[in-house]
Amino acid sequence: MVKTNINLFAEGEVVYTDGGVLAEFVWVLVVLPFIAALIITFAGKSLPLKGAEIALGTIAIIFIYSLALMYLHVTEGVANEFFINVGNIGQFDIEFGWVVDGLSIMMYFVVGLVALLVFIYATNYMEGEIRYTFFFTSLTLFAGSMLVLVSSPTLIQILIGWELVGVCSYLLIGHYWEVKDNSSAAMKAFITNKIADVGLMIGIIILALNTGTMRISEILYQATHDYPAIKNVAFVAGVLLFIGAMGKSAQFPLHVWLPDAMAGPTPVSALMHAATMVTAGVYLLARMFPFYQGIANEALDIVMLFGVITLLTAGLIAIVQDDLKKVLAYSTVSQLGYMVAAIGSGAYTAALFHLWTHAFFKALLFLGAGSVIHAVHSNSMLEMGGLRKVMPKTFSTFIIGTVALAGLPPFAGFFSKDEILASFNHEGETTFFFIAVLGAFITAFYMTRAVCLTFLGEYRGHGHPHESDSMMTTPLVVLAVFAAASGWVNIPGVYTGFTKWVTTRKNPIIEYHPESFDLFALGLGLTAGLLGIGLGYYLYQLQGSAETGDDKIKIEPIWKVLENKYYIDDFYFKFIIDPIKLNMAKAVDAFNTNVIDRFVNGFGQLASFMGVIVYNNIDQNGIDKVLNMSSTGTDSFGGKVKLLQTGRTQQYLMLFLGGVVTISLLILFII
Amino acid sequence: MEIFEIVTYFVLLALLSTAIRVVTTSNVIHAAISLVFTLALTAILFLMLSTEFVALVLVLVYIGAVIVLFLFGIMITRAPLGKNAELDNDKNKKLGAAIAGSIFLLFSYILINGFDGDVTITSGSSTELLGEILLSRFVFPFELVSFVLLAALIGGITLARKDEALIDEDQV
Amino acid sequence: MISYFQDYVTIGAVLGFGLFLVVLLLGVASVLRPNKPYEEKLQTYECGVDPVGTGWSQTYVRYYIFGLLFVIFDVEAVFIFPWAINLEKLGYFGLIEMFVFIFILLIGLIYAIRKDVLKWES
Amino acid sequence: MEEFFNNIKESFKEATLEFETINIKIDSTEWIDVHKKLRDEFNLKFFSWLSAIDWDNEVSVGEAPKESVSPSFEIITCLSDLDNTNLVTVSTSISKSEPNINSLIDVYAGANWHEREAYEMFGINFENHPNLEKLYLPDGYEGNPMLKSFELISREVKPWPGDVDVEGMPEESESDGSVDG
Amino acid sequence: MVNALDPQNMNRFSEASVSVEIETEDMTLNIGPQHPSTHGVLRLVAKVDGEKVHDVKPVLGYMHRGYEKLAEVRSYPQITTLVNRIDWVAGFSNEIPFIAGAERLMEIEVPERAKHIRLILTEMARISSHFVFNGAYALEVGALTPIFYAMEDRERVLDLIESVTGGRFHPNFNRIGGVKPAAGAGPTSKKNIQDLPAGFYRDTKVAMEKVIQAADQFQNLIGGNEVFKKRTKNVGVLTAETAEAYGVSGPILRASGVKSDLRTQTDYLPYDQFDYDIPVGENGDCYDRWDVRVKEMVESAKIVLQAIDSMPSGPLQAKVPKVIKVPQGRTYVRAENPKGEMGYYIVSDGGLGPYRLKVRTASFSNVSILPIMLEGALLPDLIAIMGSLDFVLGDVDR
Amino acid sequence: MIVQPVLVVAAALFSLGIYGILVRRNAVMVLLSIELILNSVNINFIMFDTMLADTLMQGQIFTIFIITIAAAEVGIGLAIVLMLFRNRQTANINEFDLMKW
Amino acid sequence: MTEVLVKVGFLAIAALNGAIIFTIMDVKGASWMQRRPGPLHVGLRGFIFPLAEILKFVQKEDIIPTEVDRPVFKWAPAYVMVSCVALFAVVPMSPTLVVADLELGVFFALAISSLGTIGVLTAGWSSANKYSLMGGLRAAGQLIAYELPLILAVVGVVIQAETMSLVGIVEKQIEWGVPFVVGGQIVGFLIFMVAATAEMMRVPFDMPIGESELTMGFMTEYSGIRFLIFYISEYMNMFILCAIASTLFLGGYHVPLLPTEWVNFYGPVVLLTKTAILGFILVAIRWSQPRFREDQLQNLAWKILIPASLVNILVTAVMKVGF
Repeated sequence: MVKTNINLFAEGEVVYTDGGVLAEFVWVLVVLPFIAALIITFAGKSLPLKGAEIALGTIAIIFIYSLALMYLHVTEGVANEFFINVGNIGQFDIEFGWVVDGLSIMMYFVVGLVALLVFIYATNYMEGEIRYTFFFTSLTLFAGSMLVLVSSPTLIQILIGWELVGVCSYLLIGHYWEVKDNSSAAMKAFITNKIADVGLMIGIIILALNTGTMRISEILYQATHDYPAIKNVAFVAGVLLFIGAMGKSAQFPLHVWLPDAMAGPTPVSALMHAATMVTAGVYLLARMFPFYQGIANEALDIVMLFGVITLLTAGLIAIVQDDLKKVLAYSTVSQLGYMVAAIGSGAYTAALFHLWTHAFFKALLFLGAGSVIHAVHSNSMLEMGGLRKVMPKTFSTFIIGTVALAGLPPFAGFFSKDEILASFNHEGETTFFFIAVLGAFITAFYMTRAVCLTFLGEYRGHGHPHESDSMMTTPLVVLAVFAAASGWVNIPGVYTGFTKWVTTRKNPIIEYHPESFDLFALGLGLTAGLLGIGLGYYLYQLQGSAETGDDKIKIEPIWKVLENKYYIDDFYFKFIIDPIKLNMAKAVDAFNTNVIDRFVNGFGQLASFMGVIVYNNIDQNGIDKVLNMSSTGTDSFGGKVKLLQTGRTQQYLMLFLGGVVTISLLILFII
Repeated sequence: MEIFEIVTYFVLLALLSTAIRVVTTSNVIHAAISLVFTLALTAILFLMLSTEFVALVLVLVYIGAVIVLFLFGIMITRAPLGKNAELDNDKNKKLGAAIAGSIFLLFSYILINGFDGDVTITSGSSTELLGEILLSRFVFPFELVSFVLLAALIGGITLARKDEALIDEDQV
Repeated sequence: MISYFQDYVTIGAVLGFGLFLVVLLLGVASVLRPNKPYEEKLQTYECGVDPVGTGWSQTYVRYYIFGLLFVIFDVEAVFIFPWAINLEKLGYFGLIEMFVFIFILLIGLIYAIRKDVLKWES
Repeated sequence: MEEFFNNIKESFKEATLEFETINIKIDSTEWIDVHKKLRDEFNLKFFSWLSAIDWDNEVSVGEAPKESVSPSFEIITCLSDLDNTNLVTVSTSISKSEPNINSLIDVYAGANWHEREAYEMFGINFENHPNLEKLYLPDGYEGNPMLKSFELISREVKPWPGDVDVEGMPEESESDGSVDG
Repeated sequence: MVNALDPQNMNRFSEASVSVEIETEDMTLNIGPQHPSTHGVLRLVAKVDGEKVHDVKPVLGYMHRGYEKLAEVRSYPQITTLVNRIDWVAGFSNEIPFIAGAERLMEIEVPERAKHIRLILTEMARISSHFVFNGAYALEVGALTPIFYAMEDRERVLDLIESVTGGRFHPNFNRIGGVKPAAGAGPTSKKNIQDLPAGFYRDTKVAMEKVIQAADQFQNLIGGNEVFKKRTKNVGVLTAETAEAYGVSGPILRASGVKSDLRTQTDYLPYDQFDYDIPVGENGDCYDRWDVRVKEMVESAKIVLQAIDSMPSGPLQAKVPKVIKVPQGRTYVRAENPKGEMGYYIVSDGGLGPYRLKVRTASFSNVSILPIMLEGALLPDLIAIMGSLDFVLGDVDR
Repeated sequence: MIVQPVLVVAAALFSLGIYGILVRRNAVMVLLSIELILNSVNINFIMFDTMLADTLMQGQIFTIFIITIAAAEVGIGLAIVLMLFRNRQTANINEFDLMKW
Repeated sequence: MTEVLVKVGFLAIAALNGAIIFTIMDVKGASWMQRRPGPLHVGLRGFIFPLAEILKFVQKEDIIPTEVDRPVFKWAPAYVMVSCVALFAVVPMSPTLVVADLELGVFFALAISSLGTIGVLTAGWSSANKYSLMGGLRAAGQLIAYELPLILAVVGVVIQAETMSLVGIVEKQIEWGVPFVVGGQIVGFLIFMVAATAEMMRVPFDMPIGESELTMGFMTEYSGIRFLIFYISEYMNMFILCAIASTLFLGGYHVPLLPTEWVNFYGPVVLLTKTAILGFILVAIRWSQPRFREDQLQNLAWKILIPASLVNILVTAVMKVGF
């Protein structure tokens, strides 16, 4: 192995190697799941476990491989990348490849471990479900897609992985597509992500065009060495990439899809919508961190702003949710807000550290919730309660997850959240710091609420809940261990190995927040957590909510806003979807009535008719009219509008083509 | 090459008239058969432009296979025999014609202004060379094509298969 | 005229001859044959019963799947021919390419067989 | 055969053995039960046929019965046994005014067409028959041809010649009516 | 949000799957009355989905000739001429049970020689019927040649029948009490009755050897053909239970594995004097039905050969009254005809004709299983199954 | 000399295809119109290939690929139409308003 | 131009004679195998039989039922026939006696032969008759199912000959000294012949016509001259496919040991002899076999022939590259 030395800002000299043969074969990790998915598709149903064994075996291999990589990385430090040229578009080389460094190894490990546990869990959880084999195909496919994403050394591969992950998410959210809600949730997730992806795509194109390369390492090199071409577009590209990240990582206001995505089976929620997929945005930001830090600093402020908004708003909504999985979903959104805000504040390690711990305890919470749901056949906390006695294992692991999330020492969340708070404090973002503390309080509060309503008090549901069997509880226990202990890898002053891991990469992190215990932040965070737990316990256990399942305190107007999720969905419908539909329809109808019909009536003959369109265009008469119509919106043509709201493909196509033709004519003959 | 041009114009005219028939006839089967002629004339045009192999591929795949698929589709969807008065969306006719017409004018304008040249054909283009290029320079798309075809096959089968079978099998 | 055009003009003439043959036969027949239509004679044959039912043109979806398979493999054949005449030149590389290509499409066929779409019995 | 007849005799007192055929006369109410019993207990699994006789004194076709009979439909089924030569006919009488009887389809699926035939030929109504429709006769055909009261048109128009010839010389038949073999 | 694990929701899924099912309007296809393979004017109204048959409704009556009604106005000798038109492929066989019934009621003992002649001719009729079946069935599964061979071989048998009875299809040869003198036997007088034509024994022997050869040929060329096996094996399987419940008889029943043959079970003709096998099938599929018939031809030929060797001498006719009047009474006589059990239920009131004559024909019951056997079959199988039932429309409609 | 007429005819084929797509009510007919469009593209490719005497034969190779993709497209497209037909008993695309939000 | 006309004239004779010879062969074969007296003895020992047949059909009334889609119904036979005739153009009788020696000869033949499907399908559809429709669909399903093995079986030959020109293929066989059927394409030849039999819709693959089921399949409503056109096309198709098979697999116009310089003289004779032998085998099969069932036919194509032909291609290719 070849050893290289680099200078790090904080740690002095870091030694890393090229990883040797182990790194060379990382592509196996990426390719294996796809082959496995293919095998499951074709041969799955005839196998004794209906294809689950292949999925499990694949993931186990991935996990073991990532474990080996992790060991290598901890002992030696690895940073290397590999490229395969598959073709070119113009001057761009289309390259695929894999990157082996601290960041990606950390992600391999998280994906491998959580996926393995979730797969084990799912073999039991999904037993007897509809499309069991298909489920494992998609899940395996997802693992592969996620690995494509995190292993990508080029932007184009990131984009491909990004889309693949989105598709798998769509498949899995809509797993029970027979119920329309589920399929529309899948659709919603897909479309929301697509909107964000446009940002990502444009960002990638801008970066690629200005740097002349698709390789991330080269772009980062250019960014850190003040290449003028990239400097000009840094802010725009940074924001656009962040928009992409906002979609996947469910940042306000594009977070709306994640809670609905809970329509998928619980293992899916645990794996994708808590632990891995949603962190793709954070991963992207982290991967591009030198770029942000070096030349797109302004963009980081925006990142931080959205992160903080997300962490607060999502946390508030979580308080009023009755659906256990939705509480966890909003909690996830909120925690993602923490990570994004941390990145925004320049705390590269802190963000990734939170990603690392969060993956374990949130997966744990989701799997615990799944175990509960499996037992009571309902998602609603109103139909739970008193499960402590019947499901002791689930309860105890859930409690560990809860305190880890609430940030009590010595559990994982304590260390990671504290580091984020500390970095806010360090950066001098006082307002955001206090909001984050408030967020910690809210987090502790709603998690206590959830625990009280679910496990304490009396059972309010129907049927007879029972403890899940060992196939489901074993992953819970393993995850509980990680939820408790995964924070110990980065205790400032004691052992900061994690920092070293994630900063070991080809493009060094020039500057990052150094770890040290910020006693002020630590105290405030801990207090907020304890307060939240206390208040929650008081309100829900001592006041007896846990018995009835009601919220005893309700500040009506606020509750209403929260329950309606700040009316964001309604806003989208009212101000974006409907207007486009209505006004476009009106505009085109007006165009039809006023322009086309008139011409037809006036001239009839096609040739002369076309001539007049051109003439009128030049005259600007028709165009003026159209513009007027579309801007005035509501007027006397309303009666005919219905005709255009048919949902018919042809009419949409007609609108599209009409637009294309108009624009082309405009460009050709007028401009 | 006087005769060559005359024949070309003749073919183009025939091509156009059959294509018009494809989109205007009110008999579904007639439209499909008109498309056969459109494609056959296109193949003749390709032959005249010396691209022998492509012309034959057009005949083999399009006329020999795709049209058959179309005919199956038409028969399965129970298109009525004879004229079908309800084949067109009369509401869309004017606007459609307008849009199509403007696209035509637009394209013609661009094409006539943008391209001019002459062709001199000395021999048919070599299929051997075509194969060599296809399997060396375009090997990646070539392999991708197999995936596209596989996807189309599986997709088509999944869609066209009776749904009850799908559900029975998957409720493991 | 170059030999390329010569060949195809000849084939065009052959096609013309085929058409001529048809027209000739039709023409000869139209002179010789009787023509005495009446309603019953012009009825569609259905074993001596009046044709029944409106949904007469109903068809097995299975045929569509055969058509689909055919289209896919027809396209495959299109790619195989240029390969086949260049095999010597392309060597093992071409061989492996085509192996992969055929293998992938065989997966499709196996899929079809495994999904029982080629099976007729219920 | 004898043994079998004795067995039958135990269950059906009125059974008679004639020309190697066991005849059982039963009441129309026990029609189904008897057949079930014959099928299950006496192993008569082979359903040969079902038909009816129109007993009528005043007839328009054929000859009137020599001895007067009570007008009724007699319904006969013929059952047999595949392994040996046991042959059983079961008959019952139903009134001509209300020709109703239960269908045998549940016992012998093969009764279906035979019952349809009897229905169209005699107008006997088989209750619980799934599709009691005409079997032979064209749509719109009225009447039940096998009733004695149904006129055989050709017979009316043109009497069968042989009939008359034979009737003309009844005496000869006794004295010199045989042919040497 | 909907929880998919909720049992109620699972119900919703299953409902959803029900609603996805397609309600295709089946195509109604008329097979017959004028169709190449319905053996006359049977009409099947088939509901088909593409090639698959969902439901079949046989429509009868295109050949209904009202024999039962006619029989009520005919005298017994007249009915004999009537009934041999029922199954015209084996005309001779139709007369036997009727004559036997009348004789039984009149208590006439038929001379042995007459019985033997009847037996020989019945078996010849069986052979000729099976020849027709063989050729036609091969035609139905698409082999065009065998029918020519079958017809050629049948011709020999028909010639023999003709030489004895004077008729090829409708012999009208039986008389109550015996048979009439042979047609081709030359001048007859009261003293010298030539009952069989000259050379009959020799010709018959030759013909029967040919029949055995032909059957062997069929076994090899048709039965051994892989395509034929593919078309007929495991196609149209009929279980013995269904067959019995529907009154299916004859070779079809035997092909289903039931060893039931009225020739051994009843004594309408002296079959007990001869040595022969009863071929039985195993699976009850089309191949077995074909196979049983081919083997039967050989057995029939063997019976004929034995009957010729053991032909008793004696009169052809028992003494019967000149005017035949059947005493009051009723009887049912059944016989093993080529198509299956044929029987006549004669109800006599002592008159010149029967008061009621019920004609039980084999094909009627045999055809009645068609709807069951054809459900879910493919269209080509429909033809193969229908052909394997070997019915004649005269026999179905009467 | 023949370059421009061929290109114009290709453009005409393209717009006829567009017209068909917009106007036809039967889904199969819409697919037929799409074939016209693809065909017009093929004509353009071949025309340019011949005109430029491309040594790499890219026009021809692209045409072959287009034909391939068109075959796949028709397969899937018709399968969708069949599925819709099975569920709605019609191939009239006016009946299909699933895109309605 | 003269050359073109001469060639077409030559082809006209060859095509019509081929069809007539095969008709005679089929009918005489039938009567011989079925011991039918008619075409064996009547009228110049049965040789003017096809003429009588044609005269009969020409005189028959051409009934076009009212329900049919008239233009489609009327022209469907023409479609089938033209696609058959066009095939004749590429078969070489000798290196010079060939109407058009295309570089893509085999490919052209395969492309053109796939056209007949549409004629058959439209004939079945436009008849407005259920039997016709089912026959048409069966025919189309069968033609497309067996088109593939036909095409794929040829690939083996193309691999060995390294050319698609039919003359080139024959020359290669002359160069090798043995026809391809001996030189490694025996599997390909068998697949080709089976597929070709199915393409001709002859027994045991004649379910599209299957007169015991579908009365006359897609031709049910056709009578008189239009029926005759289908009928002639069938024999033309039989002739041409046998000729192509002889060319591809059996060494075409040449037999080993004969001097190649005289090939223009004996070439046509040799080719016709080979074609006739193949044709006779088809006739023998036709009159001695029952027909398959539709599903068995499709299974044979998809599950046996197509995989087998793909394997054949790969094996041939490996042999070619490896040795």
